[in-house]
Amino acid sequence: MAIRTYLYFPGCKIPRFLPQYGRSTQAVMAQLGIALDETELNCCGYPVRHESFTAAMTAAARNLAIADAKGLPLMTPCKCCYGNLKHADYWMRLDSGLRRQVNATLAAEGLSWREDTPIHHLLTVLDADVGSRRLQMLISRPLTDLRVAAHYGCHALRPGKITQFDNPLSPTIFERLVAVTGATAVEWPLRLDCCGHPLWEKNNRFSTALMANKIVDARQSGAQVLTTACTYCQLQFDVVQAEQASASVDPLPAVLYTQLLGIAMGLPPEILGLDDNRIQWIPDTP
Amino acid sequence: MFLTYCAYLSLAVCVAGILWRARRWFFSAIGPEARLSTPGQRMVVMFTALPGILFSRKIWTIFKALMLDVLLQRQIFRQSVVRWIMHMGICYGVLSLILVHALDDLILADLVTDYAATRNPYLFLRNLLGSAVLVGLAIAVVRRHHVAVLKRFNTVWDRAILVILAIIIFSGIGLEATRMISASLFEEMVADYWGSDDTEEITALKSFWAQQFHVVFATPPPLDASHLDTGRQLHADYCAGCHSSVRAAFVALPLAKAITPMAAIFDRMRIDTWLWYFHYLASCLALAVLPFGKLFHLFSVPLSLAVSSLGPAVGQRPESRPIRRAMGLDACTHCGVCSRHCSVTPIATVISNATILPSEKIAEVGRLARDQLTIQRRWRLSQGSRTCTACGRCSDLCPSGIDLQDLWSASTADLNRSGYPGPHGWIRNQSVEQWADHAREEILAPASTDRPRFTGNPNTFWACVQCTTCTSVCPVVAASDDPRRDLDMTPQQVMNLMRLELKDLALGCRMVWDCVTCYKCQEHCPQGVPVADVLYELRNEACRRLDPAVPKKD
Amino acid sequence: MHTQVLIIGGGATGTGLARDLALRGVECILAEKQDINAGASGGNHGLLHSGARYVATDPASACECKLEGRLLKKMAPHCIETTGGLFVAVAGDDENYIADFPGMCTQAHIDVQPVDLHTAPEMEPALSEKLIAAYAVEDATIDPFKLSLDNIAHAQMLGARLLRHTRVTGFQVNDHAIQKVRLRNQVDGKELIIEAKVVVNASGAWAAEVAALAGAEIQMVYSKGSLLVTQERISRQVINRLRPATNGDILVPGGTVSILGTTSERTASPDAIYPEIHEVDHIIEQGAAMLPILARTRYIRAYCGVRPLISQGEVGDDRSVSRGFALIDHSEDAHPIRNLITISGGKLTTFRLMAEKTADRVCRHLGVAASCRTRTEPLPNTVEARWTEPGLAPNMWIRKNDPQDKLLCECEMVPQSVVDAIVSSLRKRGSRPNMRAIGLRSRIGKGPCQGTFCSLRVASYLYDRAVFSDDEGVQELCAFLRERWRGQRPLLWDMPLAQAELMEAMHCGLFGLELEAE
Amino acid sequence: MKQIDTEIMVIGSGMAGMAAALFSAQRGIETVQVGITGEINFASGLLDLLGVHPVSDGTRWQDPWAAIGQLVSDEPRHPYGRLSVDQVRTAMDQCLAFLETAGLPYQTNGHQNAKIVTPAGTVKTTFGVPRSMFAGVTVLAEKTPTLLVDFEGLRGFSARQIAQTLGPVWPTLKVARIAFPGAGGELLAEHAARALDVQIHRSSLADAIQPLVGSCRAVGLPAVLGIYRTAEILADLESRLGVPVFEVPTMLPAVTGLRLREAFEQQLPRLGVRAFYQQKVMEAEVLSDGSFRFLVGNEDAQICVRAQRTIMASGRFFGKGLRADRIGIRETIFNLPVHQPAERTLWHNKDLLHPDGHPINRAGLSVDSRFRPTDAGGKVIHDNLYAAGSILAHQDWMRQKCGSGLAIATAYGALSQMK
Repeated sequence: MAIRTYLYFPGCKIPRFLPQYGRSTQAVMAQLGIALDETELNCCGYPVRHESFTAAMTAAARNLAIADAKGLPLMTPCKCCYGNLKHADYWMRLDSGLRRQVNATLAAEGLSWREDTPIHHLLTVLDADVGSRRLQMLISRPLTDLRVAAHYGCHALRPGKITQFDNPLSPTIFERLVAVTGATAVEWPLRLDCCGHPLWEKNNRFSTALMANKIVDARQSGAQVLTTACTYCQLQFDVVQAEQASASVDPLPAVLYTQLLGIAMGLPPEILGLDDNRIQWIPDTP
Repeated sequence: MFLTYCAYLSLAVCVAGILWRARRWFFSAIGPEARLSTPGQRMVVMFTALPGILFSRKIWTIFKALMLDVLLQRQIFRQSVVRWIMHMGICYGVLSLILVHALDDLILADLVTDYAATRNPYLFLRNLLGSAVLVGLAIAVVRRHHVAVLKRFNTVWDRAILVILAIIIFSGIGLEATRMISASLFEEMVADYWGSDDTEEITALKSFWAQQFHVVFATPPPLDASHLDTGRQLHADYCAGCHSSVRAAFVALPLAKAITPMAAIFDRMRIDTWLWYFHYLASCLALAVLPFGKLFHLFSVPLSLAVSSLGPAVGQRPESRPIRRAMGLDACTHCGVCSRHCSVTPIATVISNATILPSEKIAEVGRLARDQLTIQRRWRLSQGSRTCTACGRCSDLCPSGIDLQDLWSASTADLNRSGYPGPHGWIRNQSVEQWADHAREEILAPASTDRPRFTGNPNTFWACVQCTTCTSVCPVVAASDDPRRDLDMTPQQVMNLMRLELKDLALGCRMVWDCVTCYKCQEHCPQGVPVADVLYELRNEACRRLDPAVPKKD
Repeated sequence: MHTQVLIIGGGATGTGLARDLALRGVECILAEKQDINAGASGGNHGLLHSGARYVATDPASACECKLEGRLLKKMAPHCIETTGGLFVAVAGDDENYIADFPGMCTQAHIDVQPVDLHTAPEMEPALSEKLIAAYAVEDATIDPFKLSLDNIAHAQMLGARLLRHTRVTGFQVNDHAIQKVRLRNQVDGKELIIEAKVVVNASGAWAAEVAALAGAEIQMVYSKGSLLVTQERISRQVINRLRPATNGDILVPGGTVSILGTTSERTASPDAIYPEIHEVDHIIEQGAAMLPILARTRYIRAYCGVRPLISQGEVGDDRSVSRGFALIDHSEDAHPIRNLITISGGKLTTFRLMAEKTADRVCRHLGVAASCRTRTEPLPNTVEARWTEPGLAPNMWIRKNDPQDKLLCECEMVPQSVVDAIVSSLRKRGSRPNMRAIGLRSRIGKGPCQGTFCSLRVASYLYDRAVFSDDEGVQELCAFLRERWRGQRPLLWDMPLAQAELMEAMHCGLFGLELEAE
Repeated sequence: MKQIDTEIMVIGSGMAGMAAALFSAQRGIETVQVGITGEINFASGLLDLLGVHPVSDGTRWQDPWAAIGQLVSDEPRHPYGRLSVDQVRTAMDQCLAFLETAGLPYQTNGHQNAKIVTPAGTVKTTFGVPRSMFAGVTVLAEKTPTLLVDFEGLRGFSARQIAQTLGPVWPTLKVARIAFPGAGGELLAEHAARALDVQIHRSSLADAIQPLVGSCRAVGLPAVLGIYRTAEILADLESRLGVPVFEVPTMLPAVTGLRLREAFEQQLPRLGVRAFYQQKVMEAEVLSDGSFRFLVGNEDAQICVRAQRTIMASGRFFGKGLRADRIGIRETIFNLPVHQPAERTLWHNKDLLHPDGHPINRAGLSVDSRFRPTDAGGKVIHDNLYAAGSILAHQDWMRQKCGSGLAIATAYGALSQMK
């Protein structure tokens, strides 16, 4: 099939803190014959939203402007980046004042924001653009009898009217994609709740409490692993959980969806950086 | 005699300066680890570690780094050829001028038997190297004033270094040119090296020199064949030993020709002597200031590159990290590459705070380490630091091999410890009450950017039916076993404070700052109140009011 | 019971009189058939008139207003917000009146400053673009509930007694003097007899009724005025329409809200009055001419009061009937009653003066020499009366930061501690706390939810604190919600209608209160 | 813009909308559902069928079916009048069956109405009761010695209030107040429920209650026993306490309503309903072929839906299906004619609790026998446009206590009578 190209937006954390997400994404995309354009982009703006809404929107809009200039749809594996890019897209459309201000700033670099730059999250690309049928064809080692808790991640899901990711109250996209790998997506009440990472190193008591609740719930619902498709969520469930892990409770492995999918596609674990996960998960291989 | 004194004085200053800079590497305590060891201990650690490194295979890594990154400046070449040309021109131009010219008596005079500065290839080399430096300087100037990020933040040193070098080179060329045409100098030379008083012969030599060496005499000598032949003969006998053809001076010669008309005046003023002093003293000055400004990178960068070739700071012993950071501070040439690629540079276009940009932040971190920052600048630095997303591009790209990312995390830790934890921490250290009094709206000038779009507008809250859904779905409130104690208020209560126009009371409330921005409240609100957006906006507002740089009303 | 003076009616005048007499060392009892400010004293703008409004119709009382206003600002600053006021005219208003206005003011010694048409919108951005004239006056706003509650509280401190929910049912009059007064407690139906040397009938709109019980006759006109409360505060100052006084021409800020009024409609009796829907629509249309936002903004409550106007038999608009008060000493009637005095009419602004004059007359009857002290004695700011101030409860609640002190009313952020305080102060004064009394003395139920959620929270809290017992809670809920409903009903369109639907869904749909209500 | 074709478009995600989507999905019809989950959030969780008729006398009925018969003969225009009693029964049964499978079991008092205690201390007449509450119905009927427990910090729920109010009829009702395990200060029902769901504090709750039970033969708790695992939690508590445990309704919005909402929201998409919750119909137009075209989204429409048939279950004022200004009442999507009182003065009685109820509550859409909105003259407006639920005229669900039944039955009626 014809190679589709996306402007790849890894976000700031992947290169240094979660290289395995970058690697596994690259690997899976290669398998699907999808090319990723790696033009240098800047911060999505999400981290600075506490500080200044306008700054956050400007940063995001610059990326959208670059994507527009290159004529490429933008794809990010991070839910927070996705969320903020969507926020920018939304507010720039609605708020002419903001639009004027931001475009004035971008003009200095010969850039300008324009409507309708397609913004995708990794999952929406896989679900909508690639489609489960084609994914199915590439599954060589279905993860049968693996029970997975799919963690949605807030910033892609809500506010639904801005992110347009999936039905914000009862989404199904992640469960569908888990099913593609042959694994079973468990039903768990807290699947749409926050992982707690936004408060990490700000209020660790709450941050870990939120995470702990979800892990108890996931395990109680029979999950063997928890899967994420967001840089921050993964950092929380993998790195933070590993650091917090006490002798009493053994941690619940958190696996990136691209790793899950990669394994199911028969890609070698090294390429997917499975060993880089702090909490080890060894797929039982035939 | 006077000049020699100057030379030795500036040399002394230089050496002292270098030692003083080097001392900082051990004494400036950057990062939490610094508290674990004294400067003395750090010195010991470093010097005990040295042999271990020098007599191991690591030395090879270091050697490679020195070859590729210092001598060939691979990193710069990769990033931009033009910059590479610039840097090579200045760097090698200046260094070789020092060797073959400034230090000729000490080096060449011994190596070469019949050395004379006025002979080729030296004459030619001097011109060549000089022009190489000039080319480099030209590129540098253009770059400094056309690259967006750089031109906003040119420092005194960025300019000073260019100016000093320019002075040295131009004065040198001028000196050569004026000497070339000086008649008085000619007569001195004749007196010293020949001592004939046969006017006829002297005239002949003058004729030849006037024609061949462009000396300008008050009364132009005859240029007929017989005079010239005699002149050539005499030249061959007495002068040729030290004087090659000036055609090799491809920079000085055109200048000499250009100033011929003024020759008589210049000669009377002995301008060449003045230029000589000027040239010499400028060089001494350069030598003296070397350790105190950007020039110091001649030493610090190779050192830094050598160290960084041994891997990132985190991998190293805690005692050695502060040393490395201090060296890093010295190694910055303010070349601006980091800021050009920094992931948050666009944010600095909205939040006017230079310390968001790495190339500017590093200097401020230095001042922080030396405890030279006012409260206001500390706050700005903490804002700059927390805006960093730790993407690590700066570290990867720095041509001086500074582990900037490590520097940032270290300085941020220091700031947090010294009472600049950023709003999240700051708010936590105050009660809502203190807050309400501390940052009342009326004491602040109105916002320039980020005017509130939701708060302060009653329509935002009109639709609220007080159903408490926002609070009921909030995972943070749920995580607390006593919301009032942990969060001061619930989301619904914050919204009601807004409706009652009691914003001041809401700003410092921990609910606002412990919100995980999961947007459940907003998603579930049956009346479409943008609860999470309001909380976000309150944070923006609080940040604005926290900023000591925000103008207060008189 | 025996006392020197029995005051009938717990409005601004009655409570003011109680304090005045108490300060003169005269023993008195105040009997109120409902609760403090149940009548016109609670059903008005809370406006401290500069007087400019009456310069045309009644220069004398205009000047009275000015002087009393200035005095109150000194004597009861904690009840008053010195907002200042504007008189504004818009295109189409009576040019002659506008022209004469400054002159009339100077004649009545009322200070007015002309405001030029560019600065006026800067002072009040909500003003209409059709502005053609503006004058600044000394208007201020006053919290009538706090005022009366403070007056009675001070009086009680000085020994006066208060009987809430106690209605006069009859007088025993022998040879032209009231011997005994029969009263009934409205809550438990108990009868009681009071023997007083002098009886003061300060029952406002009910003055004629009460007087009639004693066989005295008063000609009285009942003029109903309705007002609307907006959800947010629309103007910083009081905004008056610069035209002959008529409907919907005053907007008074009150803490975090604004109050728009008023109408003037004859009613046959002061009882069973409602803010009617046609009045509401009329007020809004009129007000919107001054401040266009009034056509769009959300209104959270409507209420009304009856102006007691002692008629001198004139005809025409009730506003032209003197707003000056009437002090009637029935010992001078054709059929004299030696110890009955009726005080009625007047304005909130002049309540103190009315009390003073009445007290003087009472003292003459009693042969007491003591002179009035309310001119010089500042009104104490009593704790129990302060909770009617908007925004105070949240402020105290947050600053006190007691984790156990939960909010019962979320809209106005009123915590349990406030309810406790009110309950204990009511008990201290020997009266039974109920939900309406608590509502009257706090901001509970006055926010956008109008009792939907706070009603049950307060009821259950009062059960927990053993204030309520048996099944009285159900009736209390019904009464509280009915009380709120009076003021919601005329405003039920758009959002408030949805809010009301939610309220009925819970209280009728789920709790079935309508099936329990008496 | 995304384009979707479907057979049935359900507008609204209240009780009626959910029921409509459910029935149509169960019939295997392509269904799109759009709506803001406003109203169902405020459902009490009790499924009323018909409790009171005539409202003016406040007569409460023990047998809802008989009541329906009486109601229909007295008020033929009442939406129930468009249905046979069997249809109503089937609708109810199907809905209850679904809830059972969705993990939210309900129980009825046979074919009779059930009586249940409210937090105001009053007794409510209803039909379908969550199984977690049903023991409450029995103990109330038999006046069993019962311990009613409430929690510190749970505002608007006082066991003492209930016991005091019911004292005369139920003297053996004891009360106790405990601190909810691991919670101090304010307690929100939903948070307590979630905590119990994830097994935190379950045992300590039982331990806290155990010593208080004494001679009581049942224990009642505010309805906070989980959202997803109620049955499990209940069984757990009962085994630890050794007596039947039941939930008592709380203030709105209540956990019991939330369970309904979750059951529908999570299950309907799995049944194939394409649900767009939290989105509105921005534009609606009727195409020449009698089908419909909708723009769905928020400030900016995102999706275009083409539907053969449409069911309006958009609710009343709180549900935003109807909207009133000072002049009159409008229907918000198609601007359909709304049956309403002549003028605003007639909308509400001056007494909130007036026995007749408020005329505005009987305003709404008049429909024909197949639940298609009609104009004043009784003429059908669009052949393929149907209406169900509280938006219908000639009913007062709040006073008649027939909200859920009306929603479910009319949704069923509308669907089953489509050609």
